[in-house]
Amino acid sequence: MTTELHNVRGAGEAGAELAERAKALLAGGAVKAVLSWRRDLTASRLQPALFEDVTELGDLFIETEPGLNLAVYLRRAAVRGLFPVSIVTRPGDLRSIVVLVQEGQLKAEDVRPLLFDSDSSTILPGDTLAELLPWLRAHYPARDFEDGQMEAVTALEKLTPAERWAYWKDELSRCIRCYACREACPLCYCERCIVDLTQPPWLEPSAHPRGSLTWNLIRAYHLAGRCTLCGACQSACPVDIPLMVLNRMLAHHVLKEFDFAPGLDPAGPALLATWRREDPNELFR
Amino acid sequence: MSRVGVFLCLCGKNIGGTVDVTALGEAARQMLGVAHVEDATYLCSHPGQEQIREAIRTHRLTAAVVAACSPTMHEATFRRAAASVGLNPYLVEMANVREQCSWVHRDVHAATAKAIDLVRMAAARVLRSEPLYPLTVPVTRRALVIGGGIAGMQAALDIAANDQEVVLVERGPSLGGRMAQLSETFPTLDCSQCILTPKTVEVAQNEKVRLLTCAEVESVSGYIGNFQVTVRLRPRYVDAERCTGCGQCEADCPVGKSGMVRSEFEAGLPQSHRSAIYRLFPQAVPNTPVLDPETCLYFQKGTCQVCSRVCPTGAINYDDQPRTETLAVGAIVVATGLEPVSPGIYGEFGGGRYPDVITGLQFERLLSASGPTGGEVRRPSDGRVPQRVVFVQCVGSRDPAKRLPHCSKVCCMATAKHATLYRHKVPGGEAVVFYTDIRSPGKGYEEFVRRAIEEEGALYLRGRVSKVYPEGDHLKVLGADTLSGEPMPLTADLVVLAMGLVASPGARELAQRLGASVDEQGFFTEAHPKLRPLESFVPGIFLAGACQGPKDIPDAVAQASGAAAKVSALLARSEFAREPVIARVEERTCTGCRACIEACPYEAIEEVEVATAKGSRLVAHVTEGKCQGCGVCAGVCRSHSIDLAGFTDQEVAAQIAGASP
Amino acid sequence: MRTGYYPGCSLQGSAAEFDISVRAMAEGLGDELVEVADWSCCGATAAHALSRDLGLALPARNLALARQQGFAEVLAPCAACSNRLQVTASTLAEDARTRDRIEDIVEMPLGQTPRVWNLVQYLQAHGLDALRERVSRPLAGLRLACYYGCLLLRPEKRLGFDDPEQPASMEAVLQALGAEPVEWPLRNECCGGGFTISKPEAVLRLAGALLQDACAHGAQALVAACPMCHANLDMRQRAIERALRRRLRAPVYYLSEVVAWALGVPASRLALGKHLVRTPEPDALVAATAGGT
Amino acid sequence: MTSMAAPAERAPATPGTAQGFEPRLVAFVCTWCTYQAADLAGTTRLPYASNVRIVRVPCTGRLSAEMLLHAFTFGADGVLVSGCHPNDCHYASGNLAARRRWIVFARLLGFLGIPQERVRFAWVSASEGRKWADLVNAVVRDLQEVGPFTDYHHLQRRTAAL
Repeated sequence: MTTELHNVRGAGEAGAELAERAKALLAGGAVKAVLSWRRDLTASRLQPALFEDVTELGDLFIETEPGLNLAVYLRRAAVRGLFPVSIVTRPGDLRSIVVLVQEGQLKAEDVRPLLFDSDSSTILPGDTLAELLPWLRAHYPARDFEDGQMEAVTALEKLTPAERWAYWKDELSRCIRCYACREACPLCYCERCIVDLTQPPWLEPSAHPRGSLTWNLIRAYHLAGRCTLCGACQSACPVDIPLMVLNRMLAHHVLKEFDFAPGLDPAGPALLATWRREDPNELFR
Repeated sequence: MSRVGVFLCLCGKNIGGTVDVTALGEAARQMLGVAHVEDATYLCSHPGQEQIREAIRTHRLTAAVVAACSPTMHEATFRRAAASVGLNPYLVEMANVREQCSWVHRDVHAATAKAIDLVRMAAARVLRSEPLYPLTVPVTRRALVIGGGIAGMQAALDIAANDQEVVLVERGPSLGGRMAQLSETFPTLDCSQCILTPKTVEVAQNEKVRLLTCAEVESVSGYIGNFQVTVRLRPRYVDAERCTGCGQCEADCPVGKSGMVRSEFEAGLPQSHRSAIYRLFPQAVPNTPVLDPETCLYFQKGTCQVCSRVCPTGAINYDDQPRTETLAVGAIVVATGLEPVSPGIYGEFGGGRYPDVITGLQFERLLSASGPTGGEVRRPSDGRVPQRVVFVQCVGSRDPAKRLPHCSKVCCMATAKHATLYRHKVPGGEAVVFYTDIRSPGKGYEEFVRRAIEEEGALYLRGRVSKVYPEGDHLKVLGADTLSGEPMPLTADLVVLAMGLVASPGARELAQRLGASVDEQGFFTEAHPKLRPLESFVPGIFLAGACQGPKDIPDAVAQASGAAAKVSALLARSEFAREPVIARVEERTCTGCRACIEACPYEAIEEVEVATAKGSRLVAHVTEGKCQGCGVCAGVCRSHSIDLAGFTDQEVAAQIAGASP
Repeated sequence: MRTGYYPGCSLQGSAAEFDISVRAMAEGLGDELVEVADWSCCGATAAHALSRDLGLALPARNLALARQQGFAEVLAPCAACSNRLQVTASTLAEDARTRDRIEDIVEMPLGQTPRVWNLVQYLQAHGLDALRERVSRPLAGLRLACYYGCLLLRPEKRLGFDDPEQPASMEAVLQALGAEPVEWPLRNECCGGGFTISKPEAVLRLAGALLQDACAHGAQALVAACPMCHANLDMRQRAIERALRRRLRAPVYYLSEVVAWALGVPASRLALGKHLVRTPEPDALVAATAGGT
Repeated sequence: MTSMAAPAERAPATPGTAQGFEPRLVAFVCTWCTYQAADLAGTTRLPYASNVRIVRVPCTGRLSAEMLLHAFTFGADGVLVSGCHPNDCHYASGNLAARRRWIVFARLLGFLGIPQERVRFAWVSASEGRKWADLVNAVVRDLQEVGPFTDYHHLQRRTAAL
């Protein structure tokens, strides 16, 4: 059964190991199910799948490209019913799980994550947050801003406000307010999203550019100090709005100005709910 | 449907002179929900208020906007007027068209235009307002005072004087605190014990005061008017009921005879020692000795038991156990006091290694008639009477490098007192004082210092000492006189360090249990540095004495009486009313992300479990008693599931929208 | 073990014997010192007084070089150099904005800067027990006065390996070598270093007090770990003797010299002869005392 | 009703000012410090630009980003947030919590190309009536420089170009 796994996309040998690790957890009864991807020959891309039966694990694949973050399913009743579950993650995904724990949306013991690191294309040892956090902390946030990743941000920052405004006006004018970005984000878990609040109507619901501007602005703001740059929102966007440029810009400044990086400490503070006396004061006259 | 009445005040010419009130009235009539508009020369006057009451009655108004002065000025006035005719006071909104309009703009057109906007904003807002009712919180009419020093005793006695119950919790075995260790007190030089003892006796005898010694606050829950406090009582091993305080146990204890345990009360002076079963000092209240298992031969080696053999009443009980007691109180006074910084952190003065370099508190004990030397100033090392004593001030004060940047306030006076008393006791002796600045504000204080310099002949040198080290059987003191700019190396027989003062040990932990905050030196933070110096951030928890910052005796006593007055005011009624401006949670949409819990400066929000269709989930819950109505929680809530009564999203949004025509 | 080595200017000039003995000592410890290629001035003692950024940028360049060249640890024997390098490293570590600014100035990434050691820290890191084991010529019976000076210990917040007011780290090293460190109060008092050119008479007074105090407490020689201190105590000792009208002739060893000696490094590999006060091989001193002279 | 048609008095307009343009400024201020400062400016009769409309809240920490955007949506050309100085907050630390939020929010607005002149932050204590008056004048002058926020107000007129 594992032989089939050798053609796992991008994962190479890691795929076999992953299946074994998942199998061990499932067979050993440590988890009731495994959240991963399944190759569906009829579909163009891998499909998210919940494996409850060891024998099905043969179809288990790793999506190595950034995209769907499986952590988004952890708030589904169907999945919660099967806690503890194992979940296959990339670093950004795993960090979003840490944030979920930190924000009381998930108990650490309910998930046994398996972490795939595409840089080394290996499955890291350990299947609990406690075991995996040291590795995350050793590589992040540094990796978030490695060469190249900040290019789009710095390029925009070099422009004049007017030019930036024109750029975003154009980009955001494509938004059709489908909220796919929200649905794809494991951290957009509000029972009632602010955009659905009608009294007062803080955000204009209609898809005119101003409404879309405020929506995208607030979406990014509500993820400040929380977004772990998994990329799910952008890959879910049907009109290719470069949401990650916003997210990464904020992540970068949050790190620079508050020395804060999310998703590395399940017991850590929430950026916007806390403060330090030495926070920068330049903005205020 | 809502009927808003708009009342326009001309305030004589103050408003009417700059704002075209007629135009304002016409504009107001057009505004959404406005059913009635009228103006008056002085709305705040009695006829003016009557006008408002009348209009509310006759026009059946459901809300009112008063365009007049600042709400800081007359909001209460107009709300009272409305309430008197049955309109909920929180449905009266003011438009500040005087301080923030007519007085700051000269152009009538511009001022009028702005006034119109301000009235529209107020009207829009009040349409979204809901009636609010003052919160009443029940009050447990009993107070807890933590700390049995002079401040704690004063607070307890003053509260008791108002016929209110007090529980006084003292960590040590008896009352008195730091003041009990002092020899004389500045500037009058009256004996500390002599003025303290009557107070301790008064506390012990006051039937409104319940005294718990060897007791520490273990946990605190609840909020203003309704605290539950768990107190842990350490075993005393002596039955207070049976003990007659004869002191036989203390006298016969072999540990005492061996002299191997230094006395904490004597500030650890080498000349001093105590028994394993002891009283801090002869006049201690309560007078029952306490047995210290750490040093007791029976507890350490299983032998001895001398004390129980010699005790005429069989009061010794080696099986005494720790116990806890939970108290219900309505208010808490923190009076945990201070302690001197340890000289250990000052290597340049020997870091406590040189026997003849002692602290000010140790010098107090050398001066004290009840001290180990019977009040004679003798060197710890060889018992000789020092002929030259060098006093070094600001050791552990005004020293940012040691993270002790604060002025300890009392040391200048204490040092002047030490120099004076030393000169009294050793007439031929030289007293040299190295000071940074002499700070002597206070009645008779400056005069006292001057006397020390001019009459007692203490030599005051402005400068810090860089090093002290033994040289033969003397001490070399490397000082400097910064006024002459000369180094001042001196030889001394005794060096006395005026150690800086920080909060007493455990203050930080206690603050955490209380939900209060402390600064870097462990001193409790007051609710407002100028206007609320007696209150902590936590409603119902007050501060007395040196726990809030270094204080001398009169200041500590004054603050204690002030705190007691506040406590008595709180406990005077069985319940108290407060502004209903507090946060409230919409449980349906709260996701329990904890942001508001982290953001609340008052720890007023906690997680509670609520039942849902799918079972149960955790949501935020506001404790009314603790909430101060800042709204920081509402500011961080992404789903806007927590809102602030009186400043709701709806009201603010309406007000913002109202700003545009 | 392979440690980066930052000699600095003094060790290439007036304190050449310090450089020589440090290299010999490291060899004796079985450690390889590799000089940081293209090292430049550390900025001591003037730069930080002129401009904060200059005072940080000069050491920062050397830290960046050391990092590029793959050193995790760097030994800077000169107290002034190691002081500037350590102050800079810790400043940049805790202040991201300053670091960005300095990175722009030196046009090199700073990132995780290497750990910088002065001579005492280096020996501590090496482990005093390890040192004790390697001692082949214990300095038994030798009474030495350790002199710390200022730059070695301060600012405490940045260096913090010993209490500047009651230092004991050098004594610990000497004990490991079997010597008898004397406790003398002035061991951390000023030697007048900064005035050596501008106000030599101050140096004579201050350094003079030090030498007398050390001798008064029974020291046969002093031990220093800073080129400036050494210059004031050794080079100026004749002038001091004249000023005090008193014969001192107190040898002043570099810490590295006594350690190297104890490790069995032959005298030929130490340049004790470069000292201005005649400085015998340590065992000669021991013999002298044993001989009761 | 054309409430904004009227000119407002202020220090002589800076050169290059869009002639006759009277910006709308919505100021969110805290009850304890800045609102009192505005009152003080009144009691001391300090004239300043009449373009400002004050929304009073207990603490700057009460404000949410949505509120600031709401002001723009309802025609403001600029927004001003002001409260107690960092260590003077009536609620201990509400303004410090707010400070973080506004730093992040301002970053975002700036990155989207909204000129910083349109969203301003200041600490004004109850005793700083003069500072309040000067602040409002300065902010209004800057807003006249950058002109009306039609960019934003008219956005919704343009239908999405998909």
